[in-house]
Amino acid sequence: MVDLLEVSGLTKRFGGLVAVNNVSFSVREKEILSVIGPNGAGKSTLFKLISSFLRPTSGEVRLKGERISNLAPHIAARKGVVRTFQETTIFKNMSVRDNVIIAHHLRSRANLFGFFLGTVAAKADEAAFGQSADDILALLGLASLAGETARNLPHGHLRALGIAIGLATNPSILLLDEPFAGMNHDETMRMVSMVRRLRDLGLTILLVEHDMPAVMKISDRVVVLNFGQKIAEGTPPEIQANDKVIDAYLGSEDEAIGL
Amino acid sequence: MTQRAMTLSVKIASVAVFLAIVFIAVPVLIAASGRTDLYYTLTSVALLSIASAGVWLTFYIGRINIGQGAYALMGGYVSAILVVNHGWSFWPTLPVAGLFCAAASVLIGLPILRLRGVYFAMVTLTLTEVARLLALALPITNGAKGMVSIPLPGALSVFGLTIIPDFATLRNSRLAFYLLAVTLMVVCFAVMYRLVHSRIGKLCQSLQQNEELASSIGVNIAYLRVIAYAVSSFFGGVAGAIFAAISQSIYPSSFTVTDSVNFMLNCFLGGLGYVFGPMLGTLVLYFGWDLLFQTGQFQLLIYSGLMIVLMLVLPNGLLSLAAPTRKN
Amino acid sequence: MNQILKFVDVELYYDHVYALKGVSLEVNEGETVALIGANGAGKSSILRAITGLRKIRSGEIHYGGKRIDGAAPDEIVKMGIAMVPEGRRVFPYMTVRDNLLMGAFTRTGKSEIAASLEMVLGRFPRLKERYTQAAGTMSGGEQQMLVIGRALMAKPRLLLLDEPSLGVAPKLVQDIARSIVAINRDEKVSVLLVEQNSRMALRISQRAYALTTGSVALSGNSAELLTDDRVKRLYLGGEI
Amino acid sequence: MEQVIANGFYLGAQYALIALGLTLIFALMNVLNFAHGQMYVLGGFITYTVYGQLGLPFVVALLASGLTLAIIGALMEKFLFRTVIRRSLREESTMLLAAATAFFLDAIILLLFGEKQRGVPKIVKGVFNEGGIILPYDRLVVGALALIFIAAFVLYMQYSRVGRAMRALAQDRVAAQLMGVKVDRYSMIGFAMGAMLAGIVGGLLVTITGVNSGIGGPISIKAFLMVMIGGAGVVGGAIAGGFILGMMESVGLTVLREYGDVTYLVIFAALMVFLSIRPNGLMGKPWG
Amino acid sequence: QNKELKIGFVGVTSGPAAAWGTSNVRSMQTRAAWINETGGVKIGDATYNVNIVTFDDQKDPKRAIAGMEKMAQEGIHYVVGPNVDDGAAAVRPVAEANGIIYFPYAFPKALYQKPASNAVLGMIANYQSGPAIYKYLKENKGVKTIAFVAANESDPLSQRDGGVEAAKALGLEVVAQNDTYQNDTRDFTPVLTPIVALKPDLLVLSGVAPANAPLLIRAARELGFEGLISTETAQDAKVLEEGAGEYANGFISVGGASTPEIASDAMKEFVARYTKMFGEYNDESNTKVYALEYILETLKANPAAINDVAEFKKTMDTFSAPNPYLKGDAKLSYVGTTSFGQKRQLAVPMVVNEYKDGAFQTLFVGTVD
Ligand SMILES: Nc1ncnc2c1ncn2[C@@H]1O[C@H](COP(=O)(O)OP(=O)(O)OP(=O)(O)O)[C@@H](O)[C@H]1O
Ligand SMILES: Nc1ncnc2c1ncn2[C@@H]1O[C@H](COP(=O)(O)OP(=O)(O)OP(=O)(O)O)[C@@H](O)[C@H]1O
Ligand SMILES: CC(C)C[C@H](N)C(=O)O
Ligand SMILES: [Mg+2]
Ligand SMILES: [Mg+2]
Repeated sequence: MVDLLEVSGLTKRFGGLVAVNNVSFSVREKEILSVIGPNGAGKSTLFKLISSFLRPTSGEVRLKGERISNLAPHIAARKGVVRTFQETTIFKNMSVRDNVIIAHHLRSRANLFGFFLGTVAAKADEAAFGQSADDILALLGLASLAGETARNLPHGHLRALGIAIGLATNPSILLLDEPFAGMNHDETMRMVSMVRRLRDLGLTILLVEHDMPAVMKISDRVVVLNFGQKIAEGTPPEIQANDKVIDAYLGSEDEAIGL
Repeated sequence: MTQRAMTLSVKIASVAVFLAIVFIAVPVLIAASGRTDLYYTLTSVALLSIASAGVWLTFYIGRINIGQGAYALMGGYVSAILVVNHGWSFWPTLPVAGLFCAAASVLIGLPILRLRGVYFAMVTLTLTEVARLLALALPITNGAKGMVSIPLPGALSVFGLTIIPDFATLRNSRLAFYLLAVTLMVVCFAVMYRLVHSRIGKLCQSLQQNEELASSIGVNIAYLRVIAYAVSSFFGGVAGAIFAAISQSIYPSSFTVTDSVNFMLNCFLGGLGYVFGPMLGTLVLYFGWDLLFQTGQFQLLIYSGLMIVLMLVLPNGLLSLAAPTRKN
Repeated sequence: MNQILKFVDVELYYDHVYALKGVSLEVNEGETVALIGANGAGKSSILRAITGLRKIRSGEIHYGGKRIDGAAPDEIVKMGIAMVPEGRRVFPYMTVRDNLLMGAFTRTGKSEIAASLEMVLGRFPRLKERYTQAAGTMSGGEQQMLVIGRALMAKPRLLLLDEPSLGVAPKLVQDIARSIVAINRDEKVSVLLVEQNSRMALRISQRAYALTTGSVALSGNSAELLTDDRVKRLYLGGEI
Repeated sequence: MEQVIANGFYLGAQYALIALGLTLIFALMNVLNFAHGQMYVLGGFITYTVYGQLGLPFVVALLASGLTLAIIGALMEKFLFRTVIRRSLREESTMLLAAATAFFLDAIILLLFGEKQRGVPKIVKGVFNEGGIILPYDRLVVGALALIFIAAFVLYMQYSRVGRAMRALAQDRVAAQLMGVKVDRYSMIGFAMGAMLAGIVGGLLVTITGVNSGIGGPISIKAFLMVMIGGAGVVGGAIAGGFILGMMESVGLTVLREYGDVTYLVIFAALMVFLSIRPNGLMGKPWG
Repeated sequence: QNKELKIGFVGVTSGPAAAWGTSNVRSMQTRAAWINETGGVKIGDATYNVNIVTFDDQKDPKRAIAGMEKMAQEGIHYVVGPNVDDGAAAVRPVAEANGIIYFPYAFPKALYQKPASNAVLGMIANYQSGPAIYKYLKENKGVKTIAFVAANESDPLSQRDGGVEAAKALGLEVVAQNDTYQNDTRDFTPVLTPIVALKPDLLVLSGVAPANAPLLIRAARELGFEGLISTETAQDAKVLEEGAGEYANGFISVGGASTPEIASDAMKEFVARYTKMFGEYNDESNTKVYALEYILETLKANPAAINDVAEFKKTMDTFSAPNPYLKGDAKLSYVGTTSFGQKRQLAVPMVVNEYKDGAFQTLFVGTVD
């Protein structure tokens, strides 16, 4: 397997706070890699650095050997690195379907002027995106909600829509920030198999999640952050047995409360 | 399919009716009633609605623009300076004024379009004032004394064929200005309509609703913002240039903060959700003031009172009456 | 046992779409009741209906024997119902202290409020450490503790919790779950808990309702539901 | 130079007080109150009438200004802004309402009080003149009063129950509602307080700068500037913005006079550059 | 039954400059009501009641054009206003195309010089009164140094430039000429601090709005300024009294008619009627009583002009009538030859006033040609 994404010595400071501290790891092609850690450990910040939403204080990110830190977010997206947001982030006043259609932007062959004039290419784009959007919505079980205004969705479906938007950009690596938050077990498991299917289709996936059963089930490897630093890296069983991780993050099992 | 064909034919019919009204019915009615003063009022409405359309476009990308007066002023000066100091014919100065404003707006927009909400609103408000102060201070604008006695637009001919006659020789230059203004208005709103109903419109909406997400799906938000702003300023510049030609003069105070605010209000009144909102808004606000002129000292009271009532009844703009939108 | 909360045939609409359709349920005094169900089933809508954030279209909501549907949110808070909303919603630019004091907004009596403050800080020592920090700068887990503490400051008889484990690290989820148990036990507060983490919810509650698309599909004793096949399949998952 | 600093400081105190009410209303309702200046003018005219015309004590006049405006503010919130906010799709729509209200107040003020500039007898006579600083006593008094009002307001917002509720309301309406805050009532109180501040500062300043029916609009715009410099919706920002603008004017007018009449051009341009660099003002929150 | 004679007004009666247009409108309305009450005005064979048609242009040149169009539509040929430079310039095409003579209260020479021909300056321009005032002060009060301050707007800045030129021509030393203020300024101390430090003999408030004048005076005096203060436009005594109190004593400005030394009985009655009608007199109207009087008197002199401004223009060159507002045998006539090369100005007496304890006193009366 090849390393698709390489994070080396990545550090981000906010004033006095070091949110991400000298973190290095790499992601292989067609891998599902989870990043876990306590609240405030720097996971989302790490994602923002990788997707160029933030500029690192030091260190860098490489995609297939090419440096992609310090770019504008839309350029990173163009290169195939796309993130979903931890906060439910959608285009509130558009329909669910329009949300997904617009997210096909990167795939369009016509340019702005072409859109304006309504050229053949633009019309073809239009038709293709509509089709693809319907497919994606069906895949994520949102098809019945296609016409609903996005702001009215309940929490769980918002998360799914966020993923649909990410998918529509046709990324080579998708960064999912807490995609299962607010989903019940059944839904989580459906999403898990969906994400796996995406991986099988050739997508590489980076995941931040607090839902441990899901993480352990889905991940090829896990990276653990604490106070901005990487404290462990390994396969799910290795992580589950790691004392440092249990201490900082997982906690020991407590039957009384079902955890 | 038949449904679609139906709405299409309805659309074509309403466009035809609209064109017939502005190009035929209005002049005929004015001639019949002898109300020639209405020409100027309607010309103003047309021009101000072009400038307001620009403001509307910036609303469409999620920016409250109270700086359109600056570009109208700039456009007016560019045209006036070219005509008076450089002997240009008026016609080429029209696009040049628009382009000049668009170019200027790119330079100004790059830094300030990063601002949002009220901050952007305030910076553009300041911009209007900066434009006025610059017009007072720069030598090329003739400062406080303004530029007066600007000649009327001359003839425009292409390949020896006179398309537009010399305005100075016309018996009714009001009609000529009216036709010029409404023609430009029609073009401007056609462009707007097309913009909004193409994918660009959706992209603009995506900016309005969530810039971060837009950039995460690969939209070059900075570029799109600047483009929209440039188009907006182009409209402002063109409107300003024609006003300079009509009044044959331009002063630093020809377009002020009040105008910028009015452009914005026109958009609100018509409805931010409708392409033709600014046109209707301008008509009502500008024409309304004129219509109330008989009420003398109570003019402002009645005018503002009506505005408040309109707002209470139709908070989403006049057009929400015809095309209601759902609010959850 | 005394019913503290009772829903009779409640219907709730957003525009023309129903979110709740003939929901009936009850919470007894001193009980912890869990509400589980898929996304969009209407769990949050139930809580919104109780607090008066959304008006119901038909049916009745009784609290302590009184009908409360139609009352304004502030009146309902005064009656002793406190809610921890979905997505935390701390007052981000206010200190931890001011956030907590806001929780006691409807109460009078300086010394009683001070006593509640002591109680909350005792229960969540982390909040004491962060006493003067702006709430918005705290970590997600800390914020979750803060909003629970804030709700307790109202000295409620009924506490509504909407997905308190959302986005919280496992270890903290445990802390929070233990706190809920302790609050229910020590402060004699009845709890209505909405949770996606059904296993946890069923463990710490006495009874539970499972919702599907706006109506109650299953209800009963939590311990029994934990072993119910349908529940296992839908909400707990067989293997991990 | 001492004189310049003293001028700037006095001006700043007065500006800060003007900006406070505006920022309060903005924070609570997300309404950019275009009518703020008109409220200020109305306050000025009430003090003019009560103190200047009827000859009642200045304090009474000031109270009357504050009270009347508080009532007007409350009514405006209840009957105008509340309805529009509730019914409109985009919250910016209130800008049109605010502007219409501004015109309406302008019209009423013009009809009631006429077109002339008005002034009242000085509240204190004499001029302080020492150490290179010249400051009329009435300015000292007004400046001090402004500082007192600012401090009182800040303390009230920070430590009182009502103040806390209003801050909560500004940060999260729904959460505030869940705390038992009557959002409608507190919005009304907040709006009334913002209007009252405008009325009080109008009454205060009429003793020094007089008042006329036309200055409402310009005052609003100036207040917007201060609020933006400091950061919208933040009390500290309004105060900082007021003092900064006051100082910039005072220093600029002295330092830049050699370069011709460019002071305000420079001030405005500097503002634009500043905001481009700090998109949320000095201490503002994103989005305002 | 009397016929109706409509006379127009297009100017500013709301907003920050409301006082300018309001003093115009009210003086016209007062006079019209007076005429109508006493049987109307006889022009040629017909007797007319005067009807004043007003349009508030909100100080916006674009609206001013609309106003002028309205006047044309109403068949009006004589319009008073606009009040500011840009508006006066903007309405010119409409006025000329529709045969309207208008009487701006704005000073740009281009409005009154050929080829322009339909504008008649309604008052004394600053470039006419300024030199006279400076000369008087130089000779009588020993003024040697002079400082200017103006609002950052077209009208005041133009007036300042004119003033500076005039002062230099008189050999005065101009010590400050670049100081400007935003028109929304409420506290002038910062503006005046550097100027007062220069200790000029005379401080000129160029084109100052009546609302700002007392504030400027007060700030200057409180900063310890001891020289003279003057302006070239009309002011209101009450406003000065309320805003600056005794600080305003000695302030020099330009009036037109009502100072006790020169006012005729007719002027006194005018003031009384104005006060009765509107509650309070505005001294700015002293310069503004004339426009309507001129229009009516000229029409009387040549009734053919009632619908034909060419006739009006012809009459202007030779027109002369008694000035009812001044004691003695002052005349109404058209002047402006020196300034504009044609008679496009009302011969309003140039009354230079000095404010003293709540009223104006005449310093000297000059004329313009
Ligand atoms: N823009 C910012 N300015 C200042 N501090 C920040 C900023 N963004 C994040 N932080 C801080 O950096 C730290 C890491 O935050 P981050 O959002 O990456 O945590 P996380 O691991 O995603 O936590 P969670 O699981 O709760 O989402 C936190 O302490 C946070 O407060
Ligand atoms: N503001 C709204 N406008 C329109 N429909 C809404 C609104 N809020 C919720 N709904 C709809 O009501 C239904 C119930 O929503 P609710 O938020 O109660 O679900 P939930 O059970 O809490 O889901 P989740 O677990 O995802 O939070 C959903 O179908 C949702 O689409
Ligand atoms: C020239 C001006 C300052 C006079 C002013 N426009 C007026 O109407 O009084
Ligand atoms: Mg995170
Ligand atoms: Mg929910």
